[in-house]
Amino acid sequence: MQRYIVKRLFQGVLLLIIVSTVVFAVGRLTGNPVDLLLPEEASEEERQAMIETLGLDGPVLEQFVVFIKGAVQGDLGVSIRYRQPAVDVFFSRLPNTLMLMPAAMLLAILMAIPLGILSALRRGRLTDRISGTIAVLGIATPNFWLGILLIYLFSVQLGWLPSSRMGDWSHYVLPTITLGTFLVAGFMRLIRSSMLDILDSEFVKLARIKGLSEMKVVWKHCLRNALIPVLTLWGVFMGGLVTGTIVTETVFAWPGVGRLTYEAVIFRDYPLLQAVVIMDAVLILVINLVVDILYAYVDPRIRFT
Amino acid sequence: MRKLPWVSMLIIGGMVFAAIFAPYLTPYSPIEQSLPEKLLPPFWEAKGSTKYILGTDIFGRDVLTRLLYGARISLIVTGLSLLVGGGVGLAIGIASGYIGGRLDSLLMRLVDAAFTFPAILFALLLAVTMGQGLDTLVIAIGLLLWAGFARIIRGEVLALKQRDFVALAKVHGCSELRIMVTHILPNVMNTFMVLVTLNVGAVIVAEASLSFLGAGIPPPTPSWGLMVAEGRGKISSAWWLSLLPGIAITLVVLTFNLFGDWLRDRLDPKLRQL
Amino acid sequence: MNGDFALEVQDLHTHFFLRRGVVKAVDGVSFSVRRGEVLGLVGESGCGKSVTALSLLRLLPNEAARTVQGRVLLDGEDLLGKSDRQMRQIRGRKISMILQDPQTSLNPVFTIGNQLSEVIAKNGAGRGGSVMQQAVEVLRKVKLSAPEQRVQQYPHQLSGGMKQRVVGAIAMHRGPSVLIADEPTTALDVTIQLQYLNLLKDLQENTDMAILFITHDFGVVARMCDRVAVMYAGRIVETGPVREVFNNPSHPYTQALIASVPKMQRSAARLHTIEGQPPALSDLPEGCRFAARCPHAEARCQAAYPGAFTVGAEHAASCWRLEPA
Amino acid sequence: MKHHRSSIVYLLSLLIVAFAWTPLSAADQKGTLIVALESLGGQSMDPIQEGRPTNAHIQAPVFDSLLGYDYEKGGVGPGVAERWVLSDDGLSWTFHLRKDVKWHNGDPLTAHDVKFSLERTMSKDSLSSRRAQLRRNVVKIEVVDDYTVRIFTNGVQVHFPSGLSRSVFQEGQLMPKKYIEKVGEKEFRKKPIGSGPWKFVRSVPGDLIEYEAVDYPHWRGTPKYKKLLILLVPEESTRVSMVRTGEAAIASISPEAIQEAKAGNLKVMSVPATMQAIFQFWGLYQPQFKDSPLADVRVREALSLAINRQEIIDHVMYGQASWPMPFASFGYSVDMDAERWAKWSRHALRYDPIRAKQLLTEAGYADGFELNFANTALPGTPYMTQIGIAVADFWTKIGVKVKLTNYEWGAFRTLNRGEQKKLAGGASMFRTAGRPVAMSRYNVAFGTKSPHRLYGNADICTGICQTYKKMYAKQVTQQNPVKRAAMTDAIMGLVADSWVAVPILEGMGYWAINPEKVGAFKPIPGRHEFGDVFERIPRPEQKAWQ
Repeated sequence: MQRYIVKRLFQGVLLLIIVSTVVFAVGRLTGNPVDLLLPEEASEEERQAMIETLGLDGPVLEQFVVFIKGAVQGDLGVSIRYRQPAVDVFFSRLPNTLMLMPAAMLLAILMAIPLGILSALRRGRLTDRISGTIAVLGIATPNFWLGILLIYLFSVQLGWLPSSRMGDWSHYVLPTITLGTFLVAGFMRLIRSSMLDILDSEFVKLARIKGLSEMKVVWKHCLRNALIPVLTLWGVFMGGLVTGTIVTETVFAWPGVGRLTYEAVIFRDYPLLQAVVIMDAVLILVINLVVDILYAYVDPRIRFT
Repeated sequence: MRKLPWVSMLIIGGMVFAAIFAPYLTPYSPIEQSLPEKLLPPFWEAKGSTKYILGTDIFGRDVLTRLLYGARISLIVTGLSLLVGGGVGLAIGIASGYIGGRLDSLLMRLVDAAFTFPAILFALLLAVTMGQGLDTLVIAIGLLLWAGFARIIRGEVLALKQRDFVALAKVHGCSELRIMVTHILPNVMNTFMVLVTLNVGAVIVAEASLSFLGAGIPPPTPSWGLMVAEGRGKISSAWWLSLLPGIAITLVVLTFNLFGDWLRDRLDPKLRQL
Repeated sequence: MNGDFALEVQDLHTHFFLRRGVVKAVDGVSFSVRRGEVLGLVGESGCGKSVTALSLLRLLPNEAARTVQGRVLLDGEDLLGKSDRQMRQIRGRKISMILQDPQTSLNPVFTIGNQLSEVIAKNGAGRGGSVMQQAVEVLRKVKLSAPEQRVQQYPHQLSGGMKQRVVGAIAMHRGPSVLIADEPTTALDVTIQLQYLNLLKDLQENTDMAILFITHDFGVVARMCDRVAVMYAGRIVETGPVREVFNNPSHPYTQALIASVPKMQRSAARLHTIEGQPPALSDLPEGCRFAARCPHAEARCQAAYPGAFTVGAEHAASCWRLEPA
Repeated sequence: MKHHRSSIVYLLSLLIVAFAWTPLSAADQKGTLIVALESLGGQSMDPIQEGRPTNAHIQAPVFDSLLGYDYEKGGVGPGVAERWVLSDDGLSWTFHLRKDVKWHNGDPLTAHDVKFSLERTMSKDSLSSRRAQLRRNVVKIEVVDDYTVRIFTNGVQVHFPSGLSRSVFQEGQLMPKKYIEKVGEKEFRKKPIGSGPWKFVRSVPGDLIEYEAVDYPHWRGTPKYKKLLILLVPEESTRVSMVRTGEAAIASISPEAIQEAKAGNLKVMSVPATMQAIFQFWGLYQPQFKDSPLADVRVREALSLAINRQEIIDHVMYGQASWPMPFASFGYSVDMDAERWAKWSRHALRYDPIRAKQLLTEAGYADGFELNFANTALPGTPYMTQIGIAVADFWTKIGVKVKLTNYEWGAFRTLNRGEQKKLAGGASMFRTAGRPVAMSRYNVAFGTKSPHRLYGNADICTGICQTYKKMYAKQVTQQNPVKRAAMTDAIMGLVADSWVAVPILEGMGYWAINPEKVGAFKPIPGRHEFGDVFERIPRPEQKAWQ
């Protein structure tokens, strides 16, 4: 297990190097943050002056060396737009996203597990069809569209919930639904289909032959196995979740990392972009590592090989 | 097995029909403006007329016409990006799975990296770097897809590799490339097709999301995602602008998913966990 | 009725109702097993053996499968009339089963001990030390090496043979009247097969547990069983004491099956194979179901299904050729 | 960890300040004014760290500027300096300061602060957008007395002062010398103080900035609200929703959202003449375009005549835009004959497709030609894309085969660097911001070393390029206002007749306002941003909307 974690960590570092090199390269292909910091009337002279002030005047390779040197020491540069250390900017926004993501995940898990199990148990019946339709609808509805519709319906028309920004619990409702919907749908389908496989499996038969109660068969013998594919595909869901936060945070003016990511791209804030991508990658790696450990806990076949 | 998904096939057929014959189905151009006739509601609303059945947009263009042509754009974008992303994924999956060894571990690390890196960010970066356009969009969405394809195809190939016919082909002295192309490829095509149909929805949503973030198909080309994005600020004054294309997206994605489910059950039931 | 029968199955019909038609997997099966007796149920794969077994336990795989007719008397009580709750009380305690594939019949995510403890707990805890100690005892009984470690282990850490012993232990722990063993050795190595069969025999000794032993292998039948029932296309075609049936197979299908068993003594001899395919269970012929493959088929074979004709003590077969003149 | 500790210290000190310091008399200041904006820029409160117009939103409440606004007409007016005078030799400007201005910590604002501020703006660390220009133009800054500053310029700089008003640029923002020297740059950035009518309270990156009104009469106007909250809400539909639900009182919007806002019973305010949308032709002086259709001035004029500007104003801009003046000029522009140009543009910029076709035929392009058109929208005016689409459509209607490419602004800006390869020989959308002095904007477009250099570059400069160069050099050093105006008019005529940079319409800044949350107020003409307006906004009970 320890060797496994060390191996994963090593792979993670490798991934980080790949990711940061790619970001560094792609970010610099065209577009210059200076152009976006200056008004359109600015002359070439002003432009040069600002390039020097921001330290963007050296050759790209030199900048890369500077970047890597800093990165190793945990310094990812100063955000061009915010004039603050990029890592600080990232961490000032991170808690806000970390409030939203688990809420969405919790919603997804709380809804997906019972629904997925129910529809697998009631395969082909009305319950199954209704929850299946909801699931596909959840996947099919673009979440920015859903967000806009929710705001219009629940804030503007009904006035029940605030339309945006952070605040008390009521501010969490709409963004959580918007962000969580596709997860609910994805999880649910996954749990349903793996439940179907498991319900047909020999060990469930044996559990029934033992004379165990249906509750015990479903919640003990099936659920844990049904969660395995969810964990396997966790990486894919994480990607979707990050995408989801970019869109959701934009729609709901949520001051989180997703919105920050979008800004960093649009404003070519290289240091911030690098920081955000690298920190995002670290975050995803850490979460994936936790999931892997969880996975090993759930599935002993992984743990002991 | 399950009966044919008639409703899905009908809707998909209708979409393809609309995409191909859009110019014959409507007297209007999707791009040409008629500013004085802007923002007319659909015909059943008080101020609507049957001239523009689903109303007009902010430039006075017929919404129905743009929806029809939008189907064309959606299909082109979807088709091309699945071809590019799926194709690359297929090639990498086969090479990685069949050749194995170092190449396999290298390619699979790349796949891991792709999953670590939020693909939409890449797409955004690309759109911002290369400028908006069909080519950018196709590459961006392709980047979003390949890793998933590669991983699943690879798994499939690993299983195929053990099968007798591959050994037989080797005995007959087929080259590795030939085995990959003539023996492995046809055998993963079912899986590939299922993956393609299951991803159509994801691609359409991705296109729409990128358009929403201002990195999709550039205006004035009608794309459903762009139409939603353009109309999103007008829900209470002109609901038809964003609601109709939104419904179109949802409907088509729903349909493709149902069709994909059916196809998967037909061709490759073991993919059920996708 | 003979009170000695642990299990009596009468005219059992289990059908699958599918879109393309009704598949009559079990179509009028009757047999009985005495206490302490081993009945072999033999037939080609797909003839309905496993469905029969699952019908007895009321664990048919999905909703399309239904037992539509018949009686299953376990110690004289009809299982088909029981509620789901009552069935749960009966399963494991009075009737139990060993599944075919040891690789998949244990839950991969729980330890052996954990899975054993479920049946131990059902038996009422508090007898003879802690649950885990009991589990170790149980494993020792099935002659599993190092049982103390095994209880801590997960299924994937055990070999197929060990797993099947665990499954056997689970199935038999509560001392059921009837144990169904559905091809328990098919998935095992040849060397281990024999050990396992001997183990089953040993465990049965001194108990009056009846075993319904399902297999496609006449060789195993000869070793294990007291009586045998031969099944073909959803029906029993011949029943009788093992020796009787072996020496005097009366149904052409039985004859063909026995002929196809390789015999050590005659290793050089050509093995017989049965030409053709069994009929589709969704489209069964009016008459004898073996007629199409039968070397002795006559006109009446096509016309009507033969009744069971007695050919010896407790030995009967369904073939028109046996009709008393 | 360090981060945490410092924020705890910060919170504690905020608490202490809140308890220890109770306002003396602020009876007429209550409530919170909440404004939702699409961008807070870098959200830095240090004037030298912000080079974009967002400073006029978020820094303006806290900081005064050396020169201010003409609140009625727009353009430059008195600020902290009440009067400013050009010396007879034309080489220095003298600024006379108000004596009643004080910093938020109670110190008086003096000429030393002005000198300090300008030098800080010119310093190496400054990101101010015209830092380089200021360094080049300023020779010396002299404190004459506590309330008088003299600035010596490099040559005659007749438009020098306008750059020190937020109506043009932000270089005139005044910062507290003593305070910064005492607490240091870092602390100043965390807890900035200024001399404006609002005191800085806190800034949550990516979310909001909070201000508190000063409790004494302020020369710019004493705030009617106790607090000011500027929220960042990037998504426009969400901003409108917030104003409708009352979560915000005011939100910046684009013309597209006007209908939506009106549907929600909101007031829509249009700030006149904040920008001019234009199209311009790039690099036509380059030899390879000698025979291009666009090289023919008739073709360029035809393209202007093909555009129905009124239709774009009515339908793309929902009537909330006006007929343009000539290139880069506005009704409030100085040094020109506004009346004459208003008349000129009515006629010259008319919609006349017949004449357009005729001109094309004369030039030999009756069947049209291919035209590359780069469409883009500059920050703050997203509706430019739609104007561009409408323009392209009008061109298509007279037979021009328009190849429209849309560029995100950041991508577009790289196109006009270097050889301008992707733009040269084609047209693009652009804009000029609403500024009272047109000539500096002319030089951005036509100067040979300028970013756009539409007439020619340092190497190739013949014909109109040479003419322009000479005329411009004379205009900027002319001290006599009457002569200067005549020269300006001549340059404007030259540019107008060349049809290389052509106005489409005069745009406005748009705001959705919830009339139940704020009372009636007036914006500053030409300035979209509200940083100098917040203190003038009454509460709803003070002055109701009709």
